[in-house]
Amino acid sequence: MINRPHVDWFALAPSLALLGAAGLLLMVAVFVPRSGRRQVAAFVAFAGFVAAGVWAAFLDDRSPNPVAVVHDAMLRDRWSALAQVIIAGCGAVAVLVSYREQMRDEHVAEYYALLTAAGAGMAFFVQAGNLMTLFLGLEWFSIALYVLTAIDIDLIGSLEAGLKYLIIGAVGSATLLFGSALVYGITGELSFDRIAAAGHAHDSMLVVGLAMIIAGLMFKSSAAPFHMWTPDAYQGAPTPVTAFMSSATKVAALVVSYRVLVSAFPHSTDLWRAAIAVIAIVSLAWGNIAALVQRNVKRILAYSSVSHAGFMLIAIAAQNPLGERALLYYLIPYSAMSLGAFAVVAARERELGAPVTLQNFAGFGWERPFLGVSMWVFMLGFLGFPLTGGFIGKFYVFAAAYDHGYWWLIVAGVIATMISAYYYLGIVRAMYFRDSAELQLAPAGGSPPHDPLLAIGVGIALVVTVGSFFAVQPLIDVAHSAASSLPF
Amino acid sequence: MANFIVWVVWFGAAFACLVSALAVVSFSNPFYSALALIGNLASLAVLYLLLAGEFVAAGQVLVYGGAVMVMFLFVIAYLGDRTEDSPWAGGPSWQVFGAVLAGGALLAEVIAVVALKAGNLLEQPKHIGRSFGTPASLGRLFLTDHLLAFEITSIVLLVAAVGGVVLGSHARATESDARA
Amino acid sequence: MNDWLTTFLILLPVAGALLVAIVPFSAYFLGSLATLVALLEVALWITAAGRFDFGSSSLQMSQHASWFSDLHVSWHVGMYSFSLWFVGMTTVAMAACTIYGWWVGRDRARAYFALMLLLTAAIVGVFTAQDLLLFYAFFEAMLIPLYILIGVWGGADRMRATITFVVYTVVGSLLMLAAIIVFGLQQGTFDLTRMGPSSSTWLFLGFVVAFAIKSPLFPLHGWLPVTYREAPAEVSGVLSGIVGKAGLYGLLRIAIPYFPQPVHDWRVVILVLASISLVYGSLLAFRAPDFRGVVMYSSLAQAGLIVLGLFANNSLGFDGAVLQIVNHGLVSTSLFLLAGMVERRTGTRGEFSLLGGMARGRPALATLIMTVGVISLAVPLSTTFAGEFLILAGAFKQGWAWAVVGCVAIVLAAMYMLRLISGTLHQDVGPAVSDAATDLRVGELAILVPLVLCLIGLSAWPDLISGRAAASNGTEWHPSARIAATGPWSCQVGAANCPPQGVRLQP
Amino acid sequence: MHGPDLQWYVVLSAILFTTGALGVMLRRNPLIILLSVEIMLNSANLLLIAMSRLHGREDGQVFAISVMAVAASEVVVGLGLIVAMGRRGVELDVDKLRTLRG
Amino acid sequence: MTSTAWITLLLPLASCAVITAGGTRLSRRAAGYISTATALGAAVSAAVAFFDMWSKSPSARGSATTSWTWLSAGPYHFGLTLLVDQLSIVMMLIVAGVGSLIVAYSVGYMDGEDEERRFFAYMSLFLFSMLLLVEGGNLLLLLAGWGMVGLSSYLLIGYYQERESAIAAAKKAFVMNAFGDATMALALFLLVQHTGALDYATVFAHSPHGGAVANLIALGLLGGALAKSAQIPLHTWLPDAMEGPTPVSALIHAATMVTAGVYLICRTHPLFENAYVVQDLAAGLGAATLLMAGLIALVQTDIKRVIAYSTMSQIGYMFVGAGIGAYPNAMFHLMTHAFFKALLFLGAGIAIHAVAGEQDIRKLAGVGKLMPVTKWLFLAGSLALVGIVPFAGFFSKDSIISACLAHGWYGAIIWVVAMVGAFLTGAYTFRLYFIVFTGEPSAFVREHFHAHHGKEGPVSMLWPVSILGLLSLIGGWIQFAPLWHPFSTWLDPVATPFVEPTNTQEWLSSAIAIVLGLAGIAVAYVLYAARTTEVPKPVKAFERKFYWDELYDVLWYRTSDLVARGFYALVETPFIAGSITAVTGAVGLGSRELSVAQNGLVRSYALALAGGLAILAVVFLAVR
Repeated sequence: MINRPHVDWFALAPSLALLGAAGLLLMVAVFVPRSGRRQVAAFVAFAGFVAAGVWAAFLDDRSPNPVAVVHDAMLRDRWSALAQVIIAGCGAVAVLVSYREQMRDEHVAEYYALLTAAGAGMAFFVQAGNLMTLFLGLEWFSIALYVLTAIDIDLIGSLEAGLKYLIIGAVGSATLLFGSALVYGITGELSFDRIAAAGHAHDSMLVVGLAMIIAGLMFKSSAAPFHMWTPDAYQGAPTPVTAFMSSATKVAALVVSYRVLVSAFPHSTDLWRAAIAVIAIVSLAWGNIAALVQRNVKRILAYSSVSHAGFMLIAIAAQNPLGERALLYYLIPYSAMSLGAFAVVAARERELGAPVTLQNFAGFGWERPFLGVSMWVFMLGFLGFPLTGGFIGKFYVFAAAYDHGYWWLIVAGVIATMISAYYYLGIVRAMYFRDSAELQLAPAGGSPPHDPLLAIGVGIALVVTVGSFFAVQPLIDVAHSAASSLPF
Repeated sequence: MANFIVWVVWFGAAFACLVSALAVVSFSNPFYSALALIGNLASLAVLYLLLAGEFVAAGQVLVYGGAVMVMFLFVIAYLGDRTEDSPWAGGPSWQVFGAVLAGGALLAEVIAVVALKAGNLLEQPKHIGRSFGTPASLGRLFLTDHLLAFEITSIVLLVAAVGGVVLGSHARATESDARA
Repeated sequence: MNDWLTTFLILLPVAGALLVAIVPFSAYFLGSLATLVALLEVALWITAAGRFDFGSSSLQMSQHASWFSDLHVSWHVGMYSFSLWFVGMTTVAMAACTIYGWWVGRDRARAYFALMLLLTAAIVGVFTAQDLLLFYAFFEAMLIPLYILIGVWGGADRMRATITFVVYTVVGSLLMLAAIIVFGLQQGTFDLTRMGPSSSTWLFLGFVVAFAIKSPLFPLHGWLPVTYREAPAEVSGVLSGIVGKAGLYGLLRIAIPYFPQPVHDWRVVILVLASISLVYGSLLAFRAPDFRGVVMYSSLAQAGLIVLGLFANNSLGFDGAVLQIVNHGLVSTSLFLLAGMVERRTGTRGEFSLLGGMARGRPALATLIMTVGVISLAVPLSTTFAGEFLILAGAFKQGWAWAVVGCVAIVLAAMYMLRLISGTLHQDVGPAVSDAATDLRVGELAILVPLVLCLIGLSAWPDLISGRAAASNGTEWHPSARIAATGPWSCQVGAANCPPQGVRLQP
Repeated sequence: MHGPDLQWYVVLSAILFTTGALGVMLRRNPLIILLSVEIMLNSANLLLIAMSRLHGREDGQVFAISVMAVAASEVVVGLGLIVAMGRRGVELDVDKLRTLRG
Repeated sequence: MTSTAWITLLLPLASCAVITAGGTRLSRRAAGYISTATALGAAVSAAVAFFDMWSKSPSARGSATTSWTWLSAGPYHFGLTLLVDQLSIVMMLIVAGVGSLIVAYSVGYMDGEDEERRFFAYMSLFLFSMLLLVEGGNLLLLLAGWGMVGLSSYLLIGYYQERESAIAAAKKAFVMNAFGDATMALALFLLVQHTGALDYATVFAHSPHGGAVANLIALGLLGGALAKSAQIPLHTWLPDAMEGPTPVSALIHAATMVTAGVYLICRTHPLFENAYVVQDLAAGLGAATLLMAGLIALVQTDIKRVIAYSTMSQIGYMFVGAGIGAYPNAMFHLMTHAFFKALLFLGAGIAIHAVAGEQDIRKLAGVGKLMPVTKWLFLAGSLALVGIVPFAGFFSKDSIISACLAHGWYGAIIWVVAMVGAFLTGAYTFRLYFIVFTGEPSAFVREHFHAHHGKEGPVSMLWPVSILGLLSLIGGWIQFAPLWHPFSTWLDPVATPFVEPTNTQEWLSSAIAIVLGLAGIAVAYVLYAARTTEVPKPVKAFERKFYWDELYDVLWYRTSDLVARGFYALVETPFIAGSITAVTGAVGLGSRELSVAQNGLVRSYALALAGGLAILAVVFLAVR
């Protein structure tokens, strides 16, 4: 006689909502005629993400103190709920951006299905409570992302990106798996809290496992030197997918990284803290310096996402209340800016029918004032300028680092920002300072019809980016309550 | 006596496992590599049996040795055998050196781990009951503690299936190739 | 406590910018709209000045609202008497420059005027922010419009100009950000009115470097030549006249009061650098081949002079510095506007080899260049003379050598400014000066004459500013008087470095 | 228990893992790279099962089973990509996939 | 009295403002008349103030009134103070009176210049500045006026702005005066530091007696005085200043501005008496200047430059007087000198004006035949300059010379020099007179001379000159030191002399001075009028003005130019501008390296992952 475990469906709701949307979309793929498929699919996906977001918000409201669900498989707490809200938001905007993407009609529904599935995977991933669910959730959205990256199959670049992402991703997850196995081996436990309870601090097997787990997670957060796949995948993937990857994946990966490290390896804090700090510096250096000579805008943004992983890892390395707040706060404007930037790139891409380079970005700011100004704001946000949340984010991150005494991390971050000014403002320069008249750009088949949905998506990103600068207090409060749900 | 047989079997399996693994990575023809991998999986299944994982061993043979590898062989056959000359060539000069170094380092680390652990934990495995590793007990786990894992595994498979469909579908007209 | 006036001073241009950005007007009407807003800003400042109580040394027209509480950051703006003068200078000069932009009819008017108004707001914010993080926000916000203004409406080599400008400024301001974070967390608040002094040399240097780049001070003026030459004339005017002053204001408001010990230790170094800037800038101005070259290097020299006054550490120096900041703000703006007008007339970039003899038949142009020129070389009785006199008298009390250097620089100033005047106006007519180069038109006079009248008025009564730079009621004063010497965040370094209210540090 | 101590299993799995990693790092044929990845995953499986034996707890085996499924799905996607490549006449050589770089 | 002082001060300023604002809406004549009228008004109100003061008792004559605080900082306050006392009233009268005459003269002289509005605006500005200088009630305002006169002098010297030489001369004058301003400013800083104020009363009361500080203060002030009054070593600008229109030379560079140095010393004599060394230095420099200028004047061929050098030498006399402490005598000579030197310049101006602006005396030779009135007036001026009884120079100059005898051995030396100077004065003055005004008109003159409506010049030019001629005849009679000295008595409360020559000394000096003067005249007659003996070849050093210009060229202009070029080549370009390129270049290099590492090979990416992992694990194992 098997006594079925009690399942807290409410805790599962966000993932389930997205999963349901995915299933519905598969139905759409089958039953809805091709003519209306695009609209219906997009709507369903959007609704799914919104529903997930709303559920997650409820979840955040209704789970003041963390509990484990279904034995120890997953956790219900505000930390994950907040991350789910952000992820759902990213997904929704990504849908808006995807709407006019030129992809094969026969697979548009599957595309959205995979998008929602990936979202569901991330929503589950951030709730993972033991190493098994961690690995499974990772694979869940990773596999979906592999396919999404390569979905524009006729683009050799897309295919190449997909394959590279897949191979390296598989290696990464194998590493994570092996590390989990080692940790399981020494502790005999799978769930985070009991791994922590089992002790074995600084046991050789444990630390090697920890190293492998860190490698796997840093791989997902695309932190140097585990980031090598990032530029290629971001550049090759369809731009809306890149937008989604760069924002949601980072949110999930970083949030989970911190949770795993804090809740499963509190005894080796000094070890992983130092490791994360070093990785942060490497990411800052590599991401920013490598971005300088890039010409392809998506690639530039990819490297910038590497460097921003570095910034958020500073917050993780600080590992203090301020750092947790910094991490969660930083993720909000960052994901907005990242989505928005890639959305603008997508718009330009569509009107040129060619990959966007600094060269053919020329004059965009004047031709499309709204998108231009938005891009300008996003770049300033990345750069950490006032009037954008990026500024407050960096401020909090540095504050956290100083609070822990990591002043050298502040120095590194400051220098990195100095370097980054060159290429972020370089994009603005490309958009405004040159005239498209200088270089004869023939928009492929004329300028495409204006894309209100994309504009709305960019607008949302803009509002979040700028709003998070002014409405710091509420966001910080939310982050504070979310952080307080972590074990200490 | 039983112990001796176990040793023999273990050595045989381990040896086969290593050899086949090396074969996989060193054969120049993917077809042979795939076959070698089947052997590798089989020998691993034997080791699983030694570790009292009957169900896993069975699954290994059926799912892996059966389904997955068949799929592999099918694809290889579909793509036609393209024997590649000099399988180790290519990449920058420091690639091989670095690869061997990194791999060696990883190996050395784990060995070191084991060596450091030698003598205490790994040598006293817990005593286990008869039902250990039987489908019944595993199934019970799957339906209780690891219910979610079970479900998610199926979801992952579903996602992969959708992906396969999407990727495997036919190409569009040539005008899209121009975008490549 | 809560007085909206300062906030209005900041928000009015922002609102104007948004309005300009959206209203569907023609370029011309957008210009007029921006002009209207700029003039309203001036009027608003005049009301503020009217309501200002120069008798009290406390913060006035201040408004305080928490921004985020866990780090004690807040929207806290207000004006001390010297801030009031800086804001006035800003509003007037920005109005002039905005109107000039309207007059020359900059293309892409919508963006141009919106950015000019935003710039106004940012600068006013810098001069009024009483929260360190807010100050930094405005300080950085200044860079955003400037970057676009230079890059879009600038000269041929504007790309290099923007890159150089941004690299320098960002380096400085980020060092300052690091310093601000550390300082604020040490103090437990970012509210300037509640912070106590610190003795950390590193923080001090972080601030000083940022401000020195902005001012600029030798040897951190590398961005100056290319930027000032490539930027549109009125933007160069804003840069050297107003934005540079933000750095000097920072020294006066932050670096000097909150770091008594480092200031004491580093005084000589900074005074030496200031003197070098003074002489170096004057000499380079003397050799500069073009109109703007002279003006920009002279502004380097002027920055050095003002820093001399600030670090003279006595009320002569402080009052003189405040006065001179305002003077040079107006002078430099006028000079760059004149440079723009000359360049526009002659189709040159102001090379003296192409100019000359413009005085004949252009009385208005000649009179204005002559007037502003002699005022800027601090001919006695001019307000600049008053400022330099106070500054150097203060520097003399600090040590006679500084004042001697200053006097040498005064002679050099005469040399380069006369060179500019005669190179433009006198001697035989330059090849680029044709009859098409007319005298100043009414619009241009309407822009310049008010500025010049301000200067002449100040010359008649410089005490208006120097006597009201701080309510010292006839005693020696020191910026550190604005530090709350009590409370949980009192001195980190023991009472030795805590200046009691209003008492100068050096005996 | 009978047979060798568990540490030998650990060593064996480590060797397998390294072998797989070397395969990924040294081979050019994507198919073989996929196979190498399989070896890596299987090495982890071996470790998991050995450890579950060590602790006398079966969740390691459960983990291993789900890993098999995951591996299978990765194979599916990977093969799908490779097939797509082959169908588009792209040579099966990851070293040739260098349009994205720099 | 304050109100009259204000009127005197502001009337010229008003005229300047009106003319500037009026611009072309104002007719040229109108500008001239406005300027003249305001100048006359200033003179009248000064006179009113004078008689007002006359009626008061000597003790109550001085009055300082502060209108508002001009500048203040912390505890320091510098008011906008007007000081009207016996000394400043004298200067006001001279400046406004002579000034109004010269402005009136220039209405005719500048007639036909196409920018005479500018000229008259500048003239009014100058009058304002000069009056501010003399009326300023504290040293700060004195310095202000000091600089303003420098400015207006710059503007007027460079009035012919197309002329390269004029602009150069103007710059030279301004920069050299800026030196003086700078040293004065330093002295003021010292005073501020040691007395905390700048108004005369406080400063005189509290400034230290003797010692380095006192000397430095006096030295700084002396520097200003030397620059403004063109005394060695800051004198080289004055001859070049003759590039300006002749009325300017008359007003600024003869009558008023250049004598400001003397006024300064007399005004601040307590400070100088605290530092007697510096005061003796002033006297010594004056003596040196009068000697050197006299020598140079002997060989100059430009009529205005000759007069300029004579101005230098006469101011040298005044410096001697002020330096040895005979302030009233110095002021007295300042006044008379204003009369006859203005007369000489204006006379020369008439001649120049009549002969197509020619200034070379060899070409002007014999013009006197054609313009008798000018000739007689010029003769009067020359006699006054040489100091022949009963002309003005006699009374003022000789009293200075005689005062030297009361100053010990140092005074004796100066006395000798002054006597030599007297001889030289006679020589060069009458060299000029004989060459230009006697003898047959040269060919050039016949060719270019044009009578103005049959007269030598317009009336508006002749009557001011005539008045000046009268003044230089009778202007000296108000004081003859041995017998009556109302002027000294008048000045006594504010500028008490501390040398009192005995009457015998007075008589003796006067006699010798006259004899030497006549001797000089005789020499000049022999050489240039009778032409009985050959003119000796002029000394090179005299012609090259003792190489002062070359010295300053090397010392200041070339040096600063060289240093500036050096900065450009060695600092600005390589380091300041180069640093940024260097840094960006380095970072760019690293960037390219990294993009090489990102080589697009899956295997390398995997290697990076494995490598990073390996390192991480090794470190963990090591440090765990």
